[in-house]
Amino acid sequence: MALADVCKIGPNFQFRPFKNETVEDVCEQTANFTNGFQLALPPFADPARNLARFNKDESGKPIQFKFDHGTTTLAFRYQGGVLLAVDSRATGGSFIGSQNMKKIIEINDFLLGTLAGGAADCVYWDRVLTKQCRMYELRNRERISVAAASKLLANMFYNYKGMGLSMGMMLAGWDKRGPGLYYISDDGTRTPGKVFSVGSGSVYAFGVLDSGYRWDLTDEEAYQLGRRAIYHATHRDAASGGIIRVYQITKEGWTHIADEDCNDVHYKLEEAKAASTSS
Amino acid sequence: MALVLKNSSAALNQHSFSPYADNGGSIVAVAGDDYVVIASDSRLSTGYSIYTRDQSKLFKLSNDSVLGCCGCWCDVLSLTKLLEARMQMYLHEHQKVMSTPAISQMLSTMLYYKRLFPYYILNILAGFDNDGKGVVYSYDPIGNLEKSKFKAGGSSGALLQPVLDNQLGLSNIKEKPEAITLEKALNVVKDAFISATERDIYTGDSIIINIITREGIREEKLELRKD
Amino acid sequence: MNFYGGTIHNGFNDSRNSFGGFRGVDDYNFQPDIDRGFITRAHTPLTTVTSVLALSYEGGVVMAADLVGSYGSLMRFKNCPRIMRVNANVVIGASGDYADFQYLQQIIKQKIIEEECLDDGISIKPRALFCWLTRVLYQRRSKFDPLWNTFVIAGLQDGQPYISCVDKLGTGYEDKQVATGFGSHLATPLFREAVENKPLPSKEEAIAVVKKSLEILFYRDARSFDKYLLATVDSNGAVIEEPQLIKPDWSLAALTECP
Amino acid sequence: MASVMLPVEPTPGFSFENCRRNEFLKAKGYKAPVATKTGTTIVGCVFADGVILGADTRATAGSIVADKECAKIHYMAKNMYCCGAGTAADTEATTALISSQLELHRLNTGRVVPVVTAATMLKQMLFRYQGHIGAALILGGVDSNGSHLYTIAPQGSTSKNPFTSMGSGSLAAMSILEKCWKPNMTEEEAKKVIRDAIAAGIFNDLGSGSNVDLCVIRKGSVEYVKPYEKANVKGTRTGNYKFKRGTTEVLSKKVVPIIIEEEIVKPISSDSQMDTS
Amino acid sequence: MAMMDVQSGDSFESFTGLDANDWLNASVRTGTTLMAAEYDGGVVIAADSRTTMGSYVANRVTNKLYKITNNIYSCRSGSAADTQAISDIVSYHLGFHSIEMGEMPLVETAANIFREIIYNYRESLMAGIIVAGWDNRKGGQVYMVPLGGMIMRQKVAIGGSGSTYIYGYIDQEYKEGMTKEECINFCKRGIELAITRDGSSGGVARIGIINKDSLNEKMERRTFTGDLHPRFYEG
Amino acid sequence: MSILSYNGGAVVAMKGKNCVAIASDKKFGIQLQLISKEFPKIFEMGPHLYVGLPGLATDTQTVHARLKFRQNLFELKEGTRMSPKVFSSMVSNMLYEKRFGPYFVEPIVVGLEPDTYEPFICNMDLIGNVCFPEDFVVGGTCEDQLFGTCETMWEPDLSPDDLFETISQALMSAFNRDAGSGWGAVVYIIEKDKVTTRHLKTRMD
Repeated sequence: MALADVCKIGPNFQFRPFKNETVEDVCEQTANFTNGFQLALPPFADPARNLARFNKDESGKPIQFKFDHGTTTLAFRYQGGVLLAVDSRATGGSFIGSQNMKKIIEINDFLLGTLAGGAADCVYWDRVLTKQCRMYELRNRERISVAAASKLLANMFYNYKGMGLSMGMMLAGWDKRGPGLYYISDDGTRTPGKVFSVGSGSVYAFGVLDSGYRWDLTDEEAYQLGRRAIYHATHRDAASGGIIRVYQITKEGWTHIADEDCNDVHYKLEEAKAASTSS
Repeated sequence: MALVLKNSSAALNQHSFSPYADNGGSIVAVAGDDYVVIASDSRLSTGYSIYTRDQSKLFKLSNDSVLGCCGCWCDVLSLTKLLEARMQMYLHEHQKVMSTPAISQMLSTMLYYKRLFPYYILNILAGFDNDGKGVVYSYDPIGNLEKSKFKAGGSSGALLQPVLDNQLGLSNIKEKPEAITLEKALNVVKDAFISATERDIYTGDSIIINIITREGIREEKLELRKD
Repeated sequence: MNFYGGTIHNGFNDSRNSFGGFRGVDDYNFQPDIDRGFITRAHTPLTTVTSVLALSYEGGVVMAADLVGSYGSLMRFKNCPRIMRVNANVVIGASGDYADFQYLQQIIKQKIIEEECLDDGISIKPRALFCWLTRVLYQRRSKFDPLWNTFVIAGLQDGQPYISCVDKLGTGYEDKQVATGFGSHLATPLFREAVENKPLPSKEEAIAVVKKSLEILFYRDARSFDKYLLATVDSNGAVIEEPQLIKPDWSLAALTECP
Repeated sequence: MASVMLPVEPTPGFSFENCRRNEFLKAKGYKAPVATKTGTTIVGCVFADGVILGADTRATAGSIVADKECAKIHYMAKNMYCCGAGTAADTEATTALISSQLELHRLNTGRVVPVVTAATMLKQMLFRYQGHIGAALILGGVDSNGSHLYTIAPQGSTSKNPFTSMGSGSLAAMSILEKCWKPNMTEEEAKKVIRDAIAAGIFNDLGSGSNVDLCVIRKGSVEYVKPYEKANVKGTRTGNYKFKRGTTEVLSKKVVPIIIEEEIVKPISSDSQMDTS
Repeated sequence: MAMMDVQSGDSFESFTGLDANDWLNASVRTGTTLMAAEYDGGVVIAADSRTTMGSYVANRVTNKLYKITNNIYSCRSGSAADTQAISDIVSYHLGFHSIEMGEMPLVETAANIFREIIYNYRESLMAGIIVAGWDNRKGGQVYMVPLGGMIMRQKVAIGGSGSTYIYGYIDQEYKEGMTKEECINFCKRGIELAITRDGSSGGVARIGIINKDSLNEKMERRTFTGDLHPRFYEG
Repeated sequence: MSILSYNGGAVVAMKGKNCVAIASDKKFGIQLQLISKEFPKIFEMGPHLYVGLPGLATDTQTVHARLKFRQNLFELKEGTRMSPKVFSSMVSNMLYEKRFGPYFVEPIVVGLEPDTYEPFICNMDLIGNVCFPEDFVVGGTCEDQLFGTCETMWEPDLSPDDLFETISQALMSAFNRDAGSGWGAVVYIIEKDKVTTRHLKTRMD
């Protein structure tokens, strides 16, 4: 008779007093797999401010969280639908982490989101939104409206307001009411509008957009306008660059119009400029 | 007497707790059509001291997926254990080993879960995509994932990445890009590490290279400077 | 930047009184103390112990640590043993806060008792203990309530010498030698010289290196002491010897007589 | 007053004219860049016939190696040298300044300058700047009173020891010195001890690296060996990184010829040259 | 013992790179136990030999008995740089002074110069000094000049971080009119007791005896090395 | 943000066989905003002597002017051209004068020594600590990236044309990963009998 029997240690005896290796525990540490809204709460208040206090480790080495940031995005409604154009640079500090980032997220065939600000923040919540939209479709047998989708997103952001999340997103789509375009930001703001540009390069993009925008733009004019606005932003703004991606939404859903390296655009324009001055 | 009092209060004040540590290290991964190479250095350090010269930062997740992690080593240990557990659960639920793209998305979600008290880690995942081609996924600390053909990160990420861009991505070179051969990939990875070791004090000792092909994972090791 | 409030706001009491069971991950009842706008849960170590040294030799490992418990610069307790025999294959040594070490010692003892109760002939191996410790310390770190220790685990893993180290964040690594605290600066060079790029030293050689390192630490670490414990783990089992004294050499003093 | 019409020649000594502007920039939240530090292991020890100094050769800026081959053993006078750790420019400037004063002192007094004089000059200068000049020094030399080795901390305190180490690798080096140093060693023994101590710093301290430099100062002679040992060499690259000509796209190219009208080479015998080392 | 980082106020250094382990940035300090006591015929001065940077022992065989003149010595605690600089200045002054006066300086004079410097620069200097010596006017004398710049003549003075542990000892054991050997033993034991309790004091006990013989020859010194220290209760 | 990266810019110099090369980008920006694409950071100080001054733009210009002033005084007094070595110690001394209130530039001096035409390169930190390496020196916002590329691409005894390719590729690859520099590049190859200046076609984003 083993000592265990004497001590009445049954088969269900939890030998390890720590549950971290158990399934429950693993699930708990990945709770957002089951409930996407739930993030781990930090053991301190006000993470936005307090996380910045851990700027050094014990040996004095700097601890710098370099989250990927995306920058210039724009979208506008016009007679042909919605046009979206973005650059593709992600910067972590001044280091260019990527020149090939996807800043337009395809939520479903009729909804697109753009991301500016913290890349992970935008992508994650867009993913949660995708799930929500699909659920809505399944429940209601119809596509969610842009207004409703953007409201869902704004609600999620509002929940984590002030926690340090950084997002400046546009949600564009086509629903029963026609083309829809909303701007949603991390403080829970949600605004419908015609012309938006978000990110550090937006000031330059707005310059081009405002001078060239009309409701009755043709598709080609709209494409050229979006492309040119992003190009000027990439040129003047150090945090923007890479590839100019343009999408369009019509009542048939979204189409990906073009990906073009902004560098090629630059030298083509230079050539054109040179040609026009010499002639 | 006054001196003593002044000192003893200072003694109590000198310890401040930081939940993070930067334990250094660098990762490089290169993907080709039928292979992926992922390499890490083997130095684990804190401040100016070396903890150990022989700590691989590569974690074999399945027969065709290898994860490279560096940064705050306690976070690395935790995250990889959690990842392995989650993969185990997937295996039992689906009777199927997770594919690299599936792992890549799961990892992103896991990293984002800790958005408000993040892991201080750089992750690079190497494996094969759904078409059977080599692929590299890289992450920022909160799970922004990017798919690419080559990527460097860690303490000497800034030193390594432009070399890869130039040699493998042919940036600024007017040549037509050709498929990267395994030999070329290995050479560039090794040489980039040799160069980074010259200049980054947190990278060194040796490189551990995992070469993933359809046949399995082969490991190579190359000694680096020890200073 | 301080984010602790000295000895008053240190969250000391609640964590120390719950000896009954380890407060697992599910215990999220934590109420942050707000002090100057920030939490003050992470306490500061009070009575501290200094370096632990561990070195592999052919067929086993040796571990040593001195016996003083310092309170600031006061050498307050001169008999603080901090090498613990876990079983015939494992010893564990600690540097850092002595109270935290004693707390963890209780838990490990409990584990040993449970193991003995099972009586299935299986005893915990050093690597398993190491993994477990990384989890425990990481959880405490993640709750901002660290055990202010660095632990060294030494023993035989499947007959081979094994040494590993876990710090208060849960950072863990294995190596052929480990020295914590000041030892990481002063003893590591000698240890690396003894084990790097060559076969493991003999038991006598290894003990000699450890003793020399203890002597150097006694000279150069203001928190060290000349009385120490030495433990070995090899085929003879885990043995912690009686306290020994360092024999220092002060002949240098005569060479620096006049300024 | 300086003006365009009457520019003022720079006055010697430190200038503080940028301080206000820099404080303003700092207040605006911009971080100042990192000055090159020699993380450094420097050591020195006395042996039977003199003093040996040793140093590694790595200089760092943050976590980047700024210089792999820097010289940390500085010339002070013919009979003494000085190792420096800390802010690289400070050790360089401090030793150069005191070195020139020692030379003047030698010319004034007409005899070999005692090592203690140099130590006093250094400590007084460093004390005057209250630690703001980040130079930690080991001064070694031989004079009529024998061999001397001084450790000088950035705040200006000195101590005289038979062996000593400084810098971020000082603990690693000290463990070797404590283990191996003996009184009245021969030169070869002492070189080995210093070499081992520096190597311990190079391999165990990330702030120190590359090679071992040694300087042996005996009565009447000095041997400065740089490098004494190449402890670390760069690995050999396996690939070829030469680019085909024409790889880089050029927008414009301009060639300015330099016409050398006349080239006169006048040989000068080496011993008549001024010693500027 | 933790050191105040003198550089921390510096606008440039404070944002350059790593501030790694405390011993890298700590200033050199003599943690120290110091003693000086009068006996009939002179004074005995005593000190440990440990110099610390943070908790690293930068020098384990320091000589803390610093000569000012042949007959006057200072025992220093606080910042090594500050106390060395002050001692050098006092030594320099007294050199001139004795040439002007044509006789050996008085201990009291030396102590008062110390006091003046420490008082005038009390905001910027970290120095506590015991001045001890022998002169033919007042014989053996001990002056305490602690942080802040006051002065007090005492029969027996102790200073430094280790001194807290031996106040009881000196209160109990000091007796006026001890013989030289009694006084040496008294001081030696005091240092040893402090060394066993204070982490910032350690190494050997260095003792100096100043009396009328010191005027002409070197001060008599004795060093009691650590291995000869008795072991007290350890628990 | 560091003061050095406020305006952006990068300079690199390399030794070749009987020649030296120095190259820089052409950006002048204010934080993220591009102001000019034609901002010189490399200045000719003599037929065989060039100095690169990456850092805070105002200091680039001030230091250049002051160096020119001191150099002119020297050349008037001494009646001889300044050699690169002498010039670099002058720069170093000038920077160290401002030890406690430094200029935010990290100068790079390149040239050929008079008479021997030996290649000379050196760089300094902002308070004038000089290094004289055998291979290359870098400075500016993408210092890390440049270290990586130069360590990999540089090799000894490159001819002027090969050196041009190597330094150009090293510089462009580096600043393509740095948001703080770029927007054109200029490369000077200095040989005994000529100086070749080339402007490169680079990414403009």
